[in-house]
Amino acid sequence: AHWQEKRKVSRQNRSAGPQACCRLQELTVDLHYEKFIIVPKRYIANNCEGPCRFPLSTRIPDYSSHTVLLMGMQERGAPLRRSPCCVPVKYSDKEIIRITTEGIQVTMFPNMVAEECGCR
Amino acid sequence: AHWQEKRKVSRQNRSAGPQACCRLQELTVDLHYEKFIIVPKRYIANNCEGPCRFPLSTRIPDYSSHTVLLMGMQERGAPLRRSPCCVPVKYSDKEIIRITTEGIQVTMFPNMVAEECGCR
Amino acid sequence: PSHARSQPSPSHLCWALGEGRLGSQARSRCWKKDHWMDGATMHPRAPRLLRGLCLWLSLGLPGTLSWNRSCVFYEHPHNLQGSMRHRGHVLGGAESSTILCNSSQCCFGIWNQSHGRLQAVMQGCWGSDRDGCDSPACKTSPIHTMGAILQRCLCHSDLCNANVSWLG
Amino acid sequence: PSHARSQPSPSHLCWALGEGRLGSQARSRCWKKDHWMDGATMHPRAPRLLRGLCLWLSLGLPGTLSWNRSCVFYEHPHNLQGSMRHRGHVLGGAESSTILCNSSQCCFGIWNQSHGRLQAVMQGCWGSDRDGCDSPACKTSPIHTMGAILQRCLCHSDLCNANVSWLG
Repeated sequence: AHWQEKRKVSRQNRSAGPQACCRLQELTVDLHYEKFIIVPKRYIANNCEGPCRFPLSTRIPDYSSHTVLLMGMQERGAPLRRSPCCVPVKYSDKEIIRITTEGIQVTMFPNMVAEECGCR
Repeated sequence: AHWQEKRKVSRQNRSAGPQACCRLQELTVDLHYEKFIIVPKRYIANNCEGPCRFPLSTRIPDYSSHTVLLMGMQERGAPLRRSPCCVPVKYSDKEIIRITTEGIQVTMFPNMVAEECGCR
Repeated sequence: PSHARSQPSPSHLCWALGEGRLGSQARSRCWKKDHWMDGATMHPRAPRLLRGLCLWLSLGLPGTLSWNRSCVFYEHPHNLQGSMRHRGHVLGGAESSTILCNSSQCCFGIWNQSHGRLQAVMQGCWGSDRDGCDSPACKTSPIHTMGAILQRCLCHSDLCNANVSWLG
Repeated sequence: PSHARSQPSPSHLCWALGEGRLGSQARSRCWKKDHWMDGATMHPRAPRLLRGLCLWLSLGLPGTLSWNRSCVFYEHPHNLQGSMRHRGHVLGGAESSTILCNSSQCCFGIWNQSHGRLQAVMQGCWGSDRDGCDSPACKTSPIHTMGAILQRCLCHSDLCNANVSWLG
């Protein structure tokens, strides 16, 4: 296939077992299909993966009171239509060289790389 | 059961069908089980519900480049260990009267009510 | 004007004036207060006065009007951190007084229950109408915590938090 | 000191000095540069000089050192918005020059391919080593977009982006 995908447990999390809790995982995104991006062809965008459930791990400092209350409802058997989910709560930017109708453009794209995860 | 749970489609979204896209839904959280909260006994905390998939609805203005790229990977058949998820991206605070070892305390609790949703 | 001669009831007047001049939001505001104005003796030049009052109300002047929800205000001087005083305008400086709510129509009360007696801990305006403020009367529910029994209620009629009307 | 008399190879020296004085981060930084220093003829008082160099390096002085990755720097004067100049220190003021990278060891190049010929559009330092900068040589891959064929590469040896070494 044209797309390639590489996953590695990032260095700081390698000690823990897989899927122990919500955390940042290395994920390379292929930009071949983004026809207006010239450089890079791929980059490490990361993803947040793992379960959100009690007891909340100290590895996930970023959860809100709202999340804790939703999880409490679940614990007591109240069905939630949308369970707390492990998502990026902090992103970083990425410099991209792309082509536009005006020519070639160097642009800092916001929110390209997941940097921190949390249960929301 | 001791817990009660009420769900209503919030007023601004009542026109759309259920689960059409990621959006804010009214959800009442029972605080009976939070033994240190005196008032209120329940409050409207809301939740974000609905699918995150292409085409991204204009109803969800809050999605990041990262989310769009993850969704692009899924479209092309690349398996994601964690798919984009509909989560609160903005919260509001809530005033709570609670009891502590020092007595009764009026506290503004942060991130108690989901106010806006997004795909992350 | 015609409605001044026909002497309509103040509630209709306020409603008509509100509808013509200030739109639906103002109208509903006037409408809610009807029961209060019905009890007042009306002077012949009441319509003009009322128009002014409706306008004044509709402009949302700060909570110094008796149309706001009135609640009993009390905060036990000991063992209390923070205050709910900012949720309204406290009338008088006595320890127990009246507060005119500025952000809701909801009163709350918290009492300490010991040896069958209730002692007020906090009374005032609750900040939201949407936290289970369904009853006009103060029907309490108990909470057993930190070695004490506390009774608390939310209610939505004037001074409904003065006393417990139904002990839960 | 003992290591000055035994004349160890500069790489070991740098390593030992780094370990003793500047901790693991400094050590790995010195370690990376060994191949560069091995080629130099060492003077008897080299250890002291080296210690100074290691320190200087380890303090992370701005990109004015030849240990930094050198890339060809060129930006086509037309049809270009923004610049990659901030990713390093450009030597000389000519249109095509050398840039010493300040945040990576990676060069990039973009060429416009028309009628079998390549014309440089942009060359310089890429900001990250982790965006597929795997090859020491500039092996391009084409992108067909906006009616043009562009060839682009990332590579990680000095001046590797001067020319295309393998046309994709």
